[in-house]
Amino acid sequence: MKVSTETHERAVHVVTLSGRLDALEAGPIRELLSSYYANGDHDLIVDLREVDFVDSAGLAALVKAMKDARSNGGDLRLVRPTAEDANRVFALTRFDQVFVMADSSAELLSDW
Amino acid sequence: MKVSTETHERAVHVVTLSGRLDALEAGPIRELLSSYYANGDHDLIVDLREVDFVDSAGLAALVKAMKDARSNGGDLRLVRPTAEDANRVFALTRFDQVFVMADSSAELLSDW
Amino acid sequence: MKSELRLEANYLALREIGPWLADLLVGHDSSLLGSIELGVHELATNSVDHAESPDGAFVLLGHVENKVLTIELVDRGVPFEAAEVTVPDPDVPQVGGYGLMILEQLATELRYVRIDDRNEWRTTFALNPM
Amino acid sequence: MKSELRLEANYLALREIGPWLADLLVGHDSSLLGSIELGVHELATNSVDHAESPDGAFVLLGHVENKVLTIELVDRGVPFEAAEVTVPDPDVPQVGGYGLMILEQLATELRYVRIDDRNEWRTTFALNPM
Ligand SMILES: Nc1ncnc2c1ncn2[C@@H]1O[C@H](COP(=O)(O)OP(=O)(O)O)[C@@H](O)[C@H]1O
Ligand SMILES: Nc1ncnc2c1ncn2[C@@H]1O[C@H](COP(=O)(O)OP(=O)(O)O)[C@@H](O)[C@H]1O
Repeated sequence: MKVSTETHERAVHVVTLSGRLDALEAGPIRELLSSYYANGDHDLIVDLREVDFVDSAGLAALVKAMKDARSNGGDLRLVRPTAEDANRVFALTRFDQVFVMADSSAELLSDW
Repeated sequence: MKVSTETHERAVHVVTLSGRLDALEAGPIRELLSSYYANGDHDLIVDLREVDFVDSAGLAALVKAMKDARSNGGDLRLVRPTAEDANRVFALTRFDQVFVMADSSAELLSDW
Repeated sequence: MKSELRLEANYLALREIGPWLADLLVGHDSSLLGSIELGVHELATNSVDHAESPDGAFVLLGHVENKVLTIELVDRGVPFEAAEVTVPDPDVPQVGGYGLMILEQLATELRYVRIDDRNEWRTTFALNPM
Repeated sequence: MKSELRLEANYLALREIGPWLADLLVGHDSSLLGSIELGVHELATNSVDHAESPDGAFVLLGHVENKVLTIELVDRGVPFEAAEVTVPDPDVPQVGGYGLMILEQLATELRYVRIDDRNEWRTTFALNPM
């Protein structure tokens, strides 16, 4: 038996947000996330722990980026907001079932 | 909104075998695969394209390593052998349904 | 308690809604504030996004009575065509179109009327303590 | 056509099985060779792994007649206790214990007898062209 080995490095980028993820911020966030895709990296974690408000426009930015990641063989996963006000929009739209979500980025990284 | 970013590098190791994966080789292969786990790396691809014979002992080495990887939050995935004689043991034991298998390591890497 | 807030039709202005609602609801269960803010925010975002008001503005009227908060939004933009709205299918994730669905879940009532050149949205929220 | 192969009970020796079968089956459909080799290999691995033969060896006898290959394996090790073998559940992946399951799927017949101090395994494979 002949054996040869090689190693492939893969990057998972963690983007940590804090404050409001609303219509005003949705555009810039979408651009930031797209900049990783432009580099060919499609594995992202968005850490929402310190986000205190998410509306449907903020949600839409995350959903769009998640769909782009998945259609390129990657994924965008979320660290759940700690604030109930920021979680509400995920529950009401049932996107908490669509995104892979966890309580810490460490958990997401170890299960990736 | 405040934004901060960081990047985590993850390694996927590709081990390419050729020749016979039988009872004689099962032990050394098991040790080789375990050496990655000892380093904390639990994402492996074993490329079997050029393997021409696999028996139940060779299969057992792969199954054991796959279970160890999965129980550590990783996975061991296989590039299918091209030889029918090497695929047979996976089909007969239905392990072709248990392993994630593809025709190339590139495919496995892009879907990881 | 009554209050009026005139806002320019842009996303930055929408950030005044939260503090305005907090003022209006002083003395009421503050745990409701977050969900009410989200609902009113969605209503107002729609006016910014879709109404194309010629005066580039809209007005919010708030009114608390008998543990009910009534919010009216008035703009002079294009009419809303309910027939053209498709409710999102929960099993098919789409990128947008969740604003009204969210508001409908949070509010007790949601009504829209077109009067002359004005769009009037009226929505109510229960202020009962949990 | 008949042939006998005496092998030491170790994994390296098992590699002689493939070439020996190829010789025995000259003139027959060679596409069957791979699956027959796997079956006989599993039978022989079990003798190495479990029989503990005092002479550290076993014998394979091959015999082709009427498009049927009969293989006998004889060793002088411990008896095989069929009652103690649990057939793997296909829905519960386990690490080992697939040898007999594989052989049973590949062979037409598999019989085991204990005669005096000898274990005799007999298995047959159809050599019909596909
Ligand atoms: N205030 C409004 N004026 C005109 N059209 C509206 C208004 N609000 C909503 N609409 C229409 O209803 C659709 C659904 O609205 P909504 O559920 O909030 O999702 P989104 O705004 O993300 O498209 C909008 O795409 C738009 O066509
Ligand atoms: N030749 C043999 N002599 C004694 N025991 C045997 C023999 N072959 C099989 N066995 C018993 O049957 C069990 C199942 O055998 P097998 O299906 O080949 O799986 P494995 O060898 O991987 O355990 C073995 O674990 C062993 O206990």
